[in-house]
Amino acid sequence: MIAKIQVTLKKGVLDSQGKAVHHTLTDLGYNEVKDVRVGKYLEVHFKDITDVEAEALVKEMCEKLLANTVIESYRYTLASEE
Amino acid sequence: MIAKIQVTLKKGVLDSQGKAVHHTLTDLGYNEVKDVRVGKYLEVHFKDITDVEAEALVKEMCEKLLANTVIESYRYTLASEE
Amino acid sequence: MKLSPDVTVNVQIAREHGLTGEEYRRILDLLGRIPNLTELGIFSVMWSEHCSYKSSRPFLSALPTEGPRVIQGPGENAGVVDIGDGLAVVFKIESHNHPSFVEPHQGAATGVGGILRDIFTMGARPIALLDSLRFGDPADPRMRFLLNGVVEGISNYGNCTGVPTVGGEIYFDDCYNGNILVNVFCLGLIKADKVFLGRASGTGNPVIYFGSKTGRDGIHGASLLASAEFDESSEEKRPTVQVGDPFTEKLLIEASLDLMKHPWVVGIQDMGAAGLTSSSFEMASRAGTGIDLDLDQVPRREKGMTPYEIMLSESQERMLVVVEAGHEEEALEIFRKWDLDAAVVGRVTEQPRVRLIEGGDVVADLPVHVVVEGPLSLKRKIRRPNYLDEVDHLNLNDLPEPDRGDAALKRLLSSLNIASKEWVYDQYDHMVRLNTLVLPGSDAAVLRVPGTSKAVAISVDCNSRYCYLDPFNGARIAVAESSRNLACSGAFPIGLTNCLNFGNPEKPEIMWQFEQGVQGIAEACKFLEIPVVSGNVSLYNETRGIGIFPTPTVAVVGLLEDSRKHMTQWFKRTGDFVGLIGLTIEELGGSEYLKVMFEQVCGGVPTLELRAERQAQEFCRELIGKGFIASAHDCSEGGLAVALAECCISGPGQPVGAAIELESTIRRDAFLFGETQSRILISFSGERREEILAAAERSGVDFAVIGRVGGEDLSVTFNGAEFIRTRVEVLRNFWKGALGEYARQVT
Amino acid sequence: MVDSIMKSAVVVFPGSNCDHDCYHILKHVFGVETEFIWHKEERDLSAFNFVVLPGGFSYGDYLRAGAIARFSPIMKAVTRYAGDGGRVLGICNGFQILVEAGLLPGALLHNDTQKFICRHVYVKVENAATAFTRTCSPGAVLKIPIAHHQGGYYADRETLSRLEANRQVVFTYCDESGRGGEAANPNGSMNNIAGIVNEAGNVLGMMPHPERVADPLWPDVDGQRVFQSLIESCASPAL
Ligand SMILES: Nc1ncnc2c1ncn2[C@@H]1O[C@H](COP(=O)(O)OP(=O)(O)O)[C@@H](O)[C@H]1O
Ligand SMILES: [Mg+2]
Repeated sequence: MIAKIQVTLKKGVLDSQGKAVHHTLTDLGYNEVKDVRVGKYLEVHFKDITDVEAEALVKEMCEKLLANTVIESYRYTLASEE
Repeated sequence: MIAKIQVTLKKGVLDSQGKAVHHTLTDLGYNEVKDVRVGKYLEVHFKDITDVEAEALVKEMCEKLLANTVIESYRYTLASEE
Repeated sequence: MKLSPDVTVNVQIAREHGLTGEEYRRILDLLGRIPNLTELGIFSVMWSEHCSYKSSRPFLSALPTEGPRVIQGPGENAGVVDIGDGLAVVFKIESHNHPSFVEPHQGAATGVGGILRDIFTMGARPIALLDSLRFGDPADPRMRFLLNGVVEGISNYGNCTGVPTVGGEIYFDDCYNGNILVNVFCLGLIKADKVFLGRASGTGNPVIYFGSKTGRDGIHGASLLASAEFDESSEEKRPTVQVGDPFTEKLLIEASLDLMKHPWVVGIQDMGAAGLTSSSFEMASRAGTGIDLDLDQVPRREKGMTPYEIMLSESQERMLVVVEAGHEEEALEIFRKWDLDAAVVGRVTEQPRVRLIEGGDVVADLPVHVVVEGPLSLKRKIRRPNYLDEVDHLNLNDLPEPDRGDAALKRLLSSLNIASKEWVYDQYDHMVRLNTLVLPGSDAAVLRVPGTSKAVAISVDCNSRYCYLDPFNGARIAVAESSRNLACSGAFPIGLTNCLNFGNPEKPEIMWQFEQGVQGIAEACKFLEIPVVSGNVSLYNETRGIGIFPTPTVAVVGLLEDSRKHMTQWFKRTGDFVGLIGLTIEELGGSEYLKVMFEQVCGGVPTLELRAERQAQEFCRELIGKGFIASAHDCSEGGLAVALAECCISGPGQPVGAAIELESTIRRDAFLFGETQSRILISFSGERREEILAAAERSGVDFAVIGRVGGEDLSVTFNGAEFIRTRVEVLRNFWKGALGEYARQVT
Repeated sequence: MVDSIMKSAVVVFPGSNCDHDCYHILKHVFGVETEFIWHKEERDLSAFNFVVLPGGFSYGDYLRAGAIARFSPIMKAVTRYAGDGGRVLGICNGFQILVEAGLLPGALLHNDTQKFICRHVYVKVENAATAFTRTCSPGAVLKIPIAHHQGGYYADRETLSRLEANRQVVFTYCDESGRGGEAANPNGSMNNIAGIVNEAGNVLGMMPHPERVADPLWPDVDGQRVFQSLIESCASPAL
């Protein structure tokens, strides 16, 4: 089982990295770009556990450690190991 | 149109951040965790362009700037703006 | 309730903004009408404790603020002190306590950003940062998280802006469990005749905004009011923490310093707490003018921001500058060079009012003096707290006197309050800009003054346990210790800045502590002739009725005329003699020894006699100036034994031992672990011995030669009996790794 | 000191913060005529004897250290200059920019400690026959500070063996007595690599900061070796 977790800054929180990357893309001529957001991507691989267990664990781990919930929000999907 | 891009370290490149997070999770008692990988998650929002255009652009931007292909690989999905 | 200017303001809304009923009535009186919501928001921030100093101001007048070198005392963004050669130093310390508790990384980072802006706003190039940190019970896992986050935040922001973090202090005590302290000091260098002030002078001059765009960061009143509105759109709850962007700050520093090379810059001001509100009102107030602000021109990050939100936003990395009319384009050109957002957002007006204009309509119109000088100083009640009667005695006879001191010494060296802070300062770039002559790890940081033969020394200090037991004497000790740390580096003090961290000022006991603390700083500063040139007050450091120990942190800045004559604390050569300046008194009150070995916080605070203090410092400086000595280290937490150990183990090379022989009639643990003030350990070669003894005789200080440097052990015999003998390698291991090991543990 | 015709350029990116330090050492310690070049300038660098990319946090190290700076207009000129054989010294962030720009092989990963590290370390001169080390004795141990968050050198196995075969590894982390290995590796760099040179030998990247130990005001001046070598090899290119 793998949890694929996306951690992003909450709306309204200054995303200075996103701003810098957007700026650079524009300088490189990508004028089609409207906005860029930069966050974290985590893969947590589990030893054999059920979906239900994984679900609960991932949530807890995100709240506790993986995301800084004061300024970040997280989303995740569960998938079975390729 | 949004491109959701995941940039991760290639296999074989030491993911010290993932290792550290794994270590911490184990210390916190999450013994079910087998491995952790940490990468980047980017959202690039486009002004109105087609899927095909977006596809080409995103690939180019990843190769050029968003990923360092010496050490990183990238994956992306395209979605329409919510 | 809707968050828009057409809400009719009433006393209830005023209360929700933190204003009292009486203050609201005063606003109505002074204004002669009901303010609209935007105006109320402006009052709420400008009349807050943070901006108006309404509780503390009456007491602060006790501080001596003048001296022959003082160019600018309290009242501007930072103090300015002349150091000769046409140069001056600009410095200040500021707190970011509460935000750091909520989000340690960003809280501490934005604290660094704020203090940097206070310095370069005056036209100075920031050249040094120091951080004074307080955390709660180390056993609480959240403290480890906070420690890591705060240090990372400072590291990230300071390093990225290219300003070295050259020193600081860290203490742990349960009293900070609910309120950690993050105080950051910054010092900048400036031409003495090129000090810029935050003045909006010259009717018709343009007011230019530059830096980051304005977002909805940290709008406190709004978050109070807004919950109803935001909830119904079921949007993510907007965080009120501000997020810093050190990269933009770096550009801001360079752009501001570029800008201020031009003669057409009239006045400049950073947007600190209360952002655009405080900067515009303060600039107008200092110049006796007014400002028309066109809110449509303000660069924004988010759509649909109201005037209220624009004025109260605490987005970081923003500045306001007034230039002479006709030079707008030149100014904007500089900001373009540095890729900063910038716009002409207003004009200086003759009428002393700030008027906000949106879509051509005036949406707020307030007389400057009503907003800035309106808040009445509060006459807070004062009462001596009862706890003092419980904690003030300590009977040494109740404490068993140990036969040997090795165990206590090891425990003290690995106490987080005494252990090496290397884990922290290794994360700070403390060398960038090539000025740091004495890196972190000695009593004071020493920085050369580029282009001259001078150096400045800086130390930040406060033992809040002393201040809890006796705020007056605790504060005196803070000043004395900080200044003593400078003396040990060879510098003489030229100015002080303070950050007064206290509990809830509405409690008379807290205000008593506050008054005593300020008086203590005042007395020591007067005696040691150190002017107070800037400072910051942080009140309400209290959670669920439990306040922190009074923590009046002081940072003293010193000068060395000859930068080559700087001194460090560690022993240099085998065979050198070890000498002790200052008398030791039989006392253990408030000591780290008492806390670590007996879990007690009580007793009278260590003796500080200011005359002896001054003598000890002058003597130490004299010896350094003459090149007589090889090291100087003051005795602070852990007393003489810890100071000796630090002399052996804190140097950059291999540790070196020492053999010490003491004779005294007082208890050996009090002699070795007591924290009597005004003591300095020095080392010197045999050739200098007679000269030093003669000099001591002449100056009337207490001085004794107590041992020699050398060997692999630190050994101390007391009245002929061995009290301590441990390999310095072992001592070093206890001392060096403790903090890092603590910080790296997970639970 | 050198004769006054020696000229060097220090490139300033937004966020560079060791630019003044490099300038100070070159100009005031070595007497090299030194000029800051703003990154937006697209100018010809051929008049300079060498070019320095200084340390700092160009573009805040956002995305990856050096990733954005390498697109600065000046980097076209730097690439051309290096291609024509001009000597380029990249220190810390400068090294990161050089690898991102592909002027040096490999990449720099986050320190394995996950922390920024600022402290004195020792490096061993693995190749004393380069333009940047020719005044060092082979195997010399230099005391030079590091100050970075992203300094773990990485290259795939093939690149690594090519680097070693061509003697492109110039500095490795070691202890005071010159021993390498885990214990002396501050950041997880492969094979303790602290600095490398390109195949042609005219572009050097190193994580340690030689400019921080080059002013005689301080007791440590090992960093002078790097600048001295560079200056001498520009004055008389043949070894
Ligand atoms: N938070 C910190 N940041 C940077 N340096 C620190 C910090 N805490 C302590 N240090 C440094 O560690 C050394 C020892 O600090 P400390 O024990 O507080 O000294 P002292 O007792 O002489 O005031 C000093 O050089 C100090 O600057
Ligand atoms: Mg001290």
